[in-house]
Amino acid sequence: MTGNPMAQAEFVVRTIAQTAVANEKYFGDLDAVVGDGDFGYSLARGFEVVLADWDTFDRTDVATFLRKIAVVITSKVGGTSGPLWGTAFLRAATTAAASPDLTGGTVVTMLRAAAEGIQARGSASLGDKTLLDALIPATDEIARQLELGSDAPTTIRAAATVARTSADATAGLEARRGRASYTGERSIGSVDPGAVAVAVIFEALADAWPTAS
Amino acid sequence: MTGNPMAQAEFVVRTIAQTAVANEKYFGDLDAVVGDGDFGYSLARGFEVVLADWDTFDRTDVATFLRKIAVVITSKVGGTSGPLWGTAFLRAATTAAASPDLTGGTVVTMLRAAAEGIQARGSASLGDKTLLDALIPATDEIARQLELGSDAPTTIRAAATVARTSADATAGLEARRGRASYTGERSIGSVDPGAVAVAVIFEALADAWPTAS
Amino acid sequence: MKKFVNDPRQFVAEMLKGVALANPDTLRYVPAYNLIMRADAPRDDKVSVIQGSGSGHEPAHVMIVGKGMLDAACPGDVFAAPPMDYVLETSKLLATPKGVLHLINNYTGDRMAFDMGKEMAEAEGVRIETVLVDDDVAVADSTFTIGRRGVAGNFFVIKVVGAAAEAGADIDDLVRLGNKVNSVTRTMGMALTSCTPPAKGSPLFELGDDEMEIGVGIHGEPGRRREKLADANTIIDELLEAVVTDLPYERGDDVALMINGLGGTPISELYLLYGRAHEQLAARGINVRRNYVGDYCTSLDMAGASLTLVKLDDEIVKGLAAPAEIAIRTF
Amino acid sequence: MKKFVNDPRQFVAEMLKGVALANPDTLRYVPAYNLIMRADAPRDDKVSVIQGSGSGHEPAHVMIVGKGMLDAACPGDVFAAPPMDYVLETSKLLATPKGVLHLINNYTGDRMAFDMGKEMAEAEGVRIETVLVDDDVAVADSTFTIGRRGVAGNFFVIKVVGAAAEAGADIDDLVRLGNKVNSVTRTMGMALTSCTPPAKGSPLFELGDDEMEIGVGIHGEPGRRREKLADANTIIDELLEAVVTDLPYERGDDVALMINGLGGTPISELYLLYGRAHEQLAARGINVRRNYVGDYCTSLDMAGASLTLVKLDDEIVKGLAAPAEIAIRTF
Ligand SMILES: Nc1ncnc2c1ncn2[C@@H]1O[C@H](COP(=O)(O)OP(=O)(O)O)[C@@H](O)[C@H]1O
Ligand SMILES: Nc1ncnc2c1ncn2[C@@H]1O[C@H](COP(=O)(O)OP(=O)(O)O)[C@@H](O)[C@H]1O
Ligand SMILES: [Mg+2]
Ligand SMILES: [Mg+2]
Ligand SMILES: [Mg+2]
Ligand SMILES: [Mg+2]
Repeated sequence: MTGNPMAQAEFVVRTIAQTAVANEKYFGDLDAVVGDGDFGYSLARGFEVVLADWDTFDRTDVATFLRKIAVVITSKVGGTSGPLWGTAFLRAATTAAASPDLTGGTVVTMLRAAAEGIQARGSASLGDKTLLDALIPATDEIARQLELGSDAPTTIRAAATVARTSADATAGLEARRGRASYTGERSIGSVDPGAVAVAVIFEALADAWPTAS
Repeated sequence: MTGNPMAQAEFVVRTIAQTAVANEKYFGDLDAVVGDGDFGYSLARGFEVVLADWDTFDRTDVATFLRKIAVVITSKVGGTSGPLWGTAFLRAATTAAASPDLTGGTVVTMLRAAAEGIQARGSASLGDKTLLDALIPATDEIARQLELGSDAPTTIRAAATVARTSADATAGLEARRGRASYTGERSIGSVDPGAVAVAVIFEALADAWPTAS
Repeated sequence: MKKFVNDPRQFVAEMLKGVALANPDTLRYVPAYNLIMRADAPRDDKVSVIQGSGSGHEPAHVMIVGKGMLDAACPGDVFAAPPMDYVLETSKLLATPKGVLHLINNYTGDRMAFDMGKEMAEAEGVRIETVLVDDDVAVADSTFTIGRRGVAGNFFVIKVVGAAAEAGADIDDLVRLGNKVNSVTRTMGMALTSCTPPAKGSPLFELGDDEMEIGVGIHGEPGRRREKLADANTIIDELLEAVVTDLPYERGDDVALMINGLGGTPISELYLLYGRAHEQLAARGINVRRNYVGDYCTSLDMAGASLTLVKLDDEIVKGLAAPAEIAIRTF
Repeated sequence: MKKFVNDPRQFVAEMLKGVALANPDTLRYVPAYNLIMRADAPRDDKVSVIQGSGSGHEPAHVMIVGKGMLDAACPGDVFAAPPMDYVLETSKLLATPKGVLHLINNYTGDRMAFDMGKEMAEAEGVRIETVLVDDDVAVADSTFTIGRRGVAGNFFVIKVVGAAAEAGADIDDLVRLGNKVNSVTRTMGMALTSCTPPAKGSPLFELGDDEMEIGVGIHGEPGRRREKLADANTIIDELLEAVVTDLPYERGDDVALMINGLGGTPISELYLLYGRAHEQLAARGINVRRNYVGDYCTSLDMAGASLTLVKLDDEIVKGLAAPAEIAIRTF
């Protein structure tokens, strides 16, 4: 998985989309515990459109491609996830526009931009029991692996491991954002669906990386 | 149980009332199978009033007493059972007015009058899967025992046995009257609650007879 | 039992108290006879229209008492016809020089209570006429039974008769009108779940997760047959076929279409059913001119629905379109 | 799953189609945006009032579009806020010289969709103002969360704002009025059962036969706490205490009282609850001047209820009493 930035972007987006569709029920069941159960459904319906319209997206450059994806997510995904995930893709696109080479460093900047977008849009912070609690630690781990000089497969696998550990750890948190926050202390004890989704996506990327590279 | 006709009438009515109240749930559950489940409730609410107002009924003679009971049943019991059981008591009262001595023969005539009243009021015939399918055979059995010269306990026990056998046999019939008839063939296989109630009442009378006599 | 209930024996009385408290200016409540009546009834210049039946079918009938609808309703306990003296006392209280009209759903218990109540009220000088409602096509009109049941279609009889009574029609004309509406009204219902009478505390019948009952009435009695649970379109098509072919309703007919909820079905699902029914009628060339979607005649908390068609003519449309004011309302 | 449903993904679309077919003269349906709007909107002489929110709360909000109420509703899928472009397109379609008012229940998803949609519609020249509804006292108004939820009380905001909009009020006045109604409106809900989203096919949570959830919202999310099932009076007293003491409502206050069903509760039980609530308020010296009993804002097929109080003044009463015509109706 080197060289062509567009191929890389396509691989990542396609993997995210396929993972979202494949895990509709799993993500939905997680959201049913203290939320309203629609997370898997919302995500799957949106990424289904991404897959269906796959060939139609403008591939002038990575930034344009990601912006098109962002538009689909924002306009086709309802609930809280539409605006959040749409914003994440949009911010990543903006970063990619500035550094079209898509180096490891660019990827980290894109992920940080995505997380900041989510933070701003949802007024959530680390520890509020949201997808940020998997996304931010995983991004930090990618940055750390790059500093260590690890190769791509090692880096993404390490990020997946951290994402999973962090997602599991959300079970200990009390939800402060989203539907789950209304249940107060009762949200403690179950994992955050958004954080788990981030972990599952990183794992899928790590699993698929060798064959794709 | 000889001599005083009023004591006899009181004993029978009180036993019927107590049996109806004690079997509310049982009769209701039977009515739930292919009916609407209210038979036990309706009967219990009415006979509860009979027991509560027990001392207030005019006891000038048996006919008057039974007529008062009939009024309570007719005005306090809803559903199909109110008019049917009320009519039965009223017709029995009318017979008692003509023969105030309450011999065995009078009792048979009263029961036949009651059954005819129910038949007329509900346009039901023997075999339509109603309480008549226990009441009429039991009455016939009383008449037969009187011809044989049996004493009261033997007679009532024999009537109870026939009532029970007849009630059980209603399971083989298709309902042609009442709520159960709407289910058509599906009513076959379960007993008629009204017929079972008649059997349970005769059994209670047979059980209580020696102590009361 | 997942219900809002205190002492089950007080269920009906407490519900009626709520209805009365919510409508202090327009309704009068007589607890002794479970009687809800218009505060302005009886009126010398109109026939009083009354309905009995058991409770558990709300809003029928206590919540559809009001201007242009019923003058009174005197329900029995849950699923039990009112005792005869409720009918008698209600008839006497509502007596007017123009008479009292009994609208009766065709059930043994209701008919007996109203027959006896009528006889006794007439003996006291009240003029009474009767209209029987028997719109349920699930019950084959066999000579062996008492005949078809009265179910959700009674709304249309009440509405048209109520409007005419409000306009001062004579009792004979109301009888003619009621019989006419009933004669062009057909209903078929089905259940996804059973229902739980408060006094029983458990469901009247058990239905598997993948089963449904076709042809249920409104008393929790099982239907004509149990089938494998089907999707909404299949269900509505089956109800429609049974209803349309019964009268029959034919190409070119104008109809009123009611999708009635049985008490536990949300209105979202009823509108989904409505959409399908409307389209399927259109495909048969039958024109839906008026529609009714909601809970009109329920079976406690049963999840399920019934479909009713009324063949329209000018006289019936006039009655349906006339203004009316009842206890249940949105605003 | 005991529901009337075909393909669960088409549940909302098929329901909306039913609503549209049932109201051909008064409503317009735009499938691309789940949009139900008044056929006569937008009108130059009035502000357009629109609501979003997820589906599953019917009749809120698609079935309360009409004269004197909403001009449009563009729901998302079941329990999911509408995607941003529904809000954008609806705002553009409903744009009038007097502006567009967004009424938003206070949830993260709804607020984000409406924020983004507003920004983009404003960029295209549409004037938009916003009123947030957050009447649910079950959620402690903590600075750690987004704050209280908007639940059944939104009906009153819509009714009063809708009446004023119909009468030609300016958008600033509508914002003032909406905020005022919201500020005197409080709701508390509870559930006897969970609810089943069509796409999930099973209940959102499990509740034991002898359990209930106190303080539920309208999305099947669990409540604040689980308690042993109690009788109706105990339940209503608990809801009432939470609501009354929150504003607080005080001796001598005139109020509107709503007993709202959550979708699976029959109206008989709602009136039973109403009776108790009315009496208990009277005992506190609080006067129920207007009442509302029925399904106003549901959680699919959930058995349960919420209690809402609105403190009345002349301006609010005027809005509540004004005529309105919506998709759901009895006649
Ligand atoms: N305010 C927020 N900021 C960031 N993430 C959030 C916020 N609210 C919810 N989330 C994330 O979204 C997930 C739920 O998404 P979804 O089910 O679509 O939302 P909804 O609560 O509207 O049903 C949660 O698991 C959490 O990770
Ligand atoms: N038409 C009838 N004639 C005689 N008995 C009847 C008739 N209909 C019903 N019954 C009897 O009444 C019983 C049911 O009574 P009940 O539950 O009070 O009636 P409902 O059908 O009105 O709920 C039946 O079991 C049957 O024995
Ligand atoms: Mg969710
Ligand atoms: Mg019965
Ligand atoms: Mg009955
Ligand atoms: Mg949601």
